[in-house]
Amino acid sequence: MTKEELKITLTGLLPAATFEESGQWLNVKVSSSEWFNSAGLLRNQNTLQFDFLFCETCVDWKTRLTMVYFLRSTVLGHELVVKVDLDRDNPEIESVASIWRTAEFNEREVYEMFGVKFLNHPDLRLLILPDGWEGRNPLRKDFEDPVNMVKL
Amino acid sequence: MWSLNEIVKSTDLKLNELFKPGMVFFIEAIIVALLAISLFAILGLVLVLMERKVSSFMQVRLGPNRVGPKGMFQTVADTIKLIVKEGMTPDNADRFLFHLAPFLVMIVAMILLAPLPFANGFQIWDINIGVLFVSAVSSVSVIGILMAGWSSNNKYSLLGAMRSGAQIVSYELSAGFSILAIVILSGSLTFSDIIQSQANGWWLFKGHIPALIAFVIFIIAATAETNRAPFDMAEAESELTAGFHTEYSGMKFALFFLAEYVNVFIVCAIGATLFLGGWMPLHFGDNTTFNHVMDYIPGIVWFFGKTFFLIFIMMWFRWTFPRLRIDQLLNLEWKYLLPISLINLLLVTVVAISGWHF
Amino acid sequence: MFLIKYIKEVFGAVKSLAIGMRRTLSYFVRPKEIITQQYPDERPVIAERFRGEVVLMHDENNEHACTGCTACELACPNGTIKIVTKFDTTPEGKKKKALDTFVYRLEMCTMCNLCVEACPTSAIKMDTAYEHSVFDRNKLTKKLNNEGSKIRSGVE
Amino acid sequence: MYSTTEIVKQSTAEGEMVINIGPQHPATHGVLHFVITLNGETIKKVEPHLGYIHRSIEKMCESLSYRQFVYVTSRMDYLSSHINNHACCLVTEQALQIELPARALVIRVLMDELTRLASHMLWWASMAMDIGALTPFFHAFREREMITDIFEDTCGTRLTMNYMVPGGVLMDLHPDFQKKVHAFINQFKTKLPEYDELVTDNIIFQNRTKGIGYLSRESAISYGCTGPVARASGVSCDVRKHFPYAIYDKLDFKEIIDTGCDSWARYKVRMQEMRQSLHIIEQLIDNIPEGDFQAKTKAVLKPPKGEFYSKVETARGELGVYIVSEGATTPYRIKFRSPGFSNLSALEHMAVGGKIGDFVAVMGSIDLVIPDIDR
Repeated sequence: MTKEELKITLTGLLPAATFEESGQWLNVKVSSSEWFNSAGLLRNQNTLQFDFLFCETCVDWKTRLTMVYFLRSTVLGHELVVKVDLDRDNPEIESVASIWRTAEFNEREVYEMFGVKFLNHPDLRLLILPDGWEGRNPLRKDFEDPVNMVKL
Repeated sequence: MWSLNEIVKSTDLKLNELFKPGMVFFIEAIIVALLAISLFAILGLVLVLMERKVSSFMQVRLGPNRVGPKGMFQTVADTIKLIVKEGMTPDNADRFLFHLAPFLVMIVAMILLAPLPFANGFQIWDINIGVLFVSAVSSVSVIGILMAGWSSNNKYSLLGAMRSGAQIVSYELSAGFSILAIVILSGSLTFSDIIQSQANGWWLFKGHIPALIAFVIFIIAATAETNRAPFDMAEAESELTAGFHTEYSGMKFALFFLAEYVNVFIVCAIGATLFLGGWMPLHFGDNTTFNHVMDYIPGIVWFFGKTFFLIFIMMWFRWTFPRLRIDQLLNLEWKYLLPISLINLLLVTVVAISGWHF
Repeated sequence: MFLIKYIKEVFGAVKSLAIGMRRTLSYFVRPKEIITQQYPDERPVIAERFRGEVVLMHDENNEHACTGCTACELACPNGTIKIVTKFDTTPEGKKKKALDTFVYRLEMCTMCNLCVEACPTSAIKMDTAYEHSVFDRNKLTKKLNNEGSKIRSGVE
Repeated sequence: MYSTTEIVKQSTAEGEMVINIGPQHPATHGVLHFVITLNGETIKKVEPHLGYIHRSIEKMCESLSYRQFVYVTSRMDYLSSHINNHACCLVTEQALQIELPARALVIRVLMDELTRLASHMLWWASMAMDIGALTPFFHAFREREMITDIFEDTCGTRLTMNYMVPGGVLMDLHPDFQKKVHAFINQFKTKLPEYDELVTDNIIFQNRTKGIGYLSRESAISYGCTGPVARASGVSCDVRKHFPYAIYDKLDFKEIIDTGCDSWARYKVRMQEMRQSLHIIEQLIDNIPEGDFQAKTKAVLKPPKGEFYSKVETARGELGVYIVSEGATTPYRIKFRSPGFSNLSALEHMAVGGKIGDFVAVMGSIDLVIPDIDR
């Protein structure tokens, strides 16, 4: 499906979502409360079939956090980017590990790097960082570590 | 021409002239022990170097070539390094068993040397149940391995030891059956008799296809019994790091290492004795000229030549094949080698009874 | 039927193993295939583009082409290069920025070639020296400009 | 990651034991740590603990300019450093809309495919070593050495190249390049059958890999597997075919797909891919167009505000580079979607129920490169 067709289909499915088409792909913005249900729709809807979550990450905008999900359909070949804005002080979002298994590891990485709490995640622990790093989120913009970070 | 047999006899006579019979036995025991230990030391040095050279040539590289001419003293240097190294004992290890295990493995290897005929009449103990003795004692070494694995207080060691136990117990069977094939053909359990029965040709050639099958099975079982690749489940470097001797260091590790090579030597020597005629030169039926020429090569050269040929085959296996998995290893024994060797034993019996062998 | 399959299986397995053993034996008996390079005796051939370390090129008059513009320092991703500048007085009596010390920290260098690309006067290049091991880390911090060297005339 | 006390505290059922594979272990090819729950020799649970060589490359890149951050990515998947660099250059070129000269494109594809060959060769060697055959390791390194020599001639380095720069490549090809590649192709074509004799046809190797580490098509997609791991499960996911970059759309090559879903299928896919890479190199090596090897670019690269994503097919799978640009000289946020990370997450699914020996075989077949996982 092209960007336009995708947009038409998605407007019907997700009435509350907002769209942006300037980039490479169609960007869909949904609220964090709707995200889990929308994800289920995107995955299972016959016309969409986004079965492949090929990248999941987070961006720190200093005032808010944005979760970015990159979806692809291995059957139909189209791609979509979903963005969810989160409160920076208390970021919480529903985990999608039950829909795409790859999200389990990616969400653990985002959890330790950005401090986003994933609700109903099967095993939300630190994956990469060693013990004692809970609450210190290295990829946030205000992270400071005078010992390990060398400023040039 | 000098022969080892005469040297032994004349020494015995000389000693009997000089000392009382009890003293003679004591002195002879010391001489034998010294000879056995020096054989062990030389074997360790030679076989380790041989293994490294064989592997390096198969792997398109040069191998050790810095210490001494062509790297000949590499193993000496390694031994010195291992002696100087600190021998560590892990916390919570069963210290008694931990220290005992390498010596047990070594002692078993030494006992196995007793009935081996190196040349005509050059044998420590020509026991009348030699073959039985060898197959009985060789399975004791697994106790040493189990001890090492258990006492190390290390899960890798334990897994390796358990694998080794299962493996040696099962491969004992087919090794026994293939040895039995030769016992049936020659009609004796004594090593010297078995060698004498091969005076007119080795059993490998005389015994037709059943002997050949028995030989192949023996080589496979021998490789498995000495825990060498592709059956090195007890060590399995990429799975269990070093298996049962993970926690050993310094000289105790060297003892395990040495015992492995000595065991290889012994099983190959047994194979050479049973199937290739031991020290008996290559004889072809009644071709007297040929047989006469062959007789000029001393028996000990024949013995070591054949043994080292078999050792080379085992090294060749090691540097060619990937490792089996533990269940495949047991499948191979119980589903393939055991049935085949049982049927083979039947064939051998038929051949022996009807006198079809030469 | 079962027996034929069984025997076939055994023979297939033995054959596949024999093929592999033939291959290793063929290498065993052909020592001329050995590819070992005995390094300290046998020096490896180093490609002329090999990036071993950064050098500041000096000519026979002990002159280099570095103007002290710090373009390399800015281009370096890990702070390997530090340019210390001074002010020279030209014959006309004008003050001019010039290189004082070219500090190069080999232990931090990743040989990415970005400094060489950035240099406007082609004063530095990558050299093929590769035996850098020393016993003291401080020895890896190098001063690249020779003692008493000065900028080649005409280089701006 | 756990501390040791926590590992001990983990409750295990009757007859089970916890064993640590790694961080230092011969089969993990680097510092990767698995906590494995065993029942006898059967694996009940696999838990990867990562981060032993985490350098936070994403954070580092936030303070490096668009020219500088390319070199860091060579250190991610060090076995396909050309391809990583390619991905980073692609995203910058896409943001700045730089048109590349034809020669640069061909050089890039040639280097990528040589890298893929070198990487697969190393994988083949280490997989055989994991299974227990040590000899193939040296045989594969003999041919790989020829490729690294080719790289050394042209790029000046052997492992971490930094040869591709935004706008093309750093230096022109070495005059001997074509000659040496031809020599390599000839040598490799005679040695590939030997590889098969030593490992592929070996009955022990086949038994060790067949039916081991089953990963169904659905699981492969759900776990986000890419590259040979997914293609061996029947997922068509070759970026070179589906989202062609450089000149891959003009080349003749096949996407290798196998439906075996086991370690053996993954092995076969990679062996076939080596032949396909060789085929691509043969097409291009005599047809390198003349011209510039680098497009004219500004000294300081300043992409416009926006988000950019580019993906390439590395030897391990799909590498994605996601850049958020604020119009500054450094990227605001950069994310590497590394193939190893997703492939690793499927390891537990594949290994549970097998033996320890199987675990090693599975780990070998998914071709882990630890810096690629940790980043």
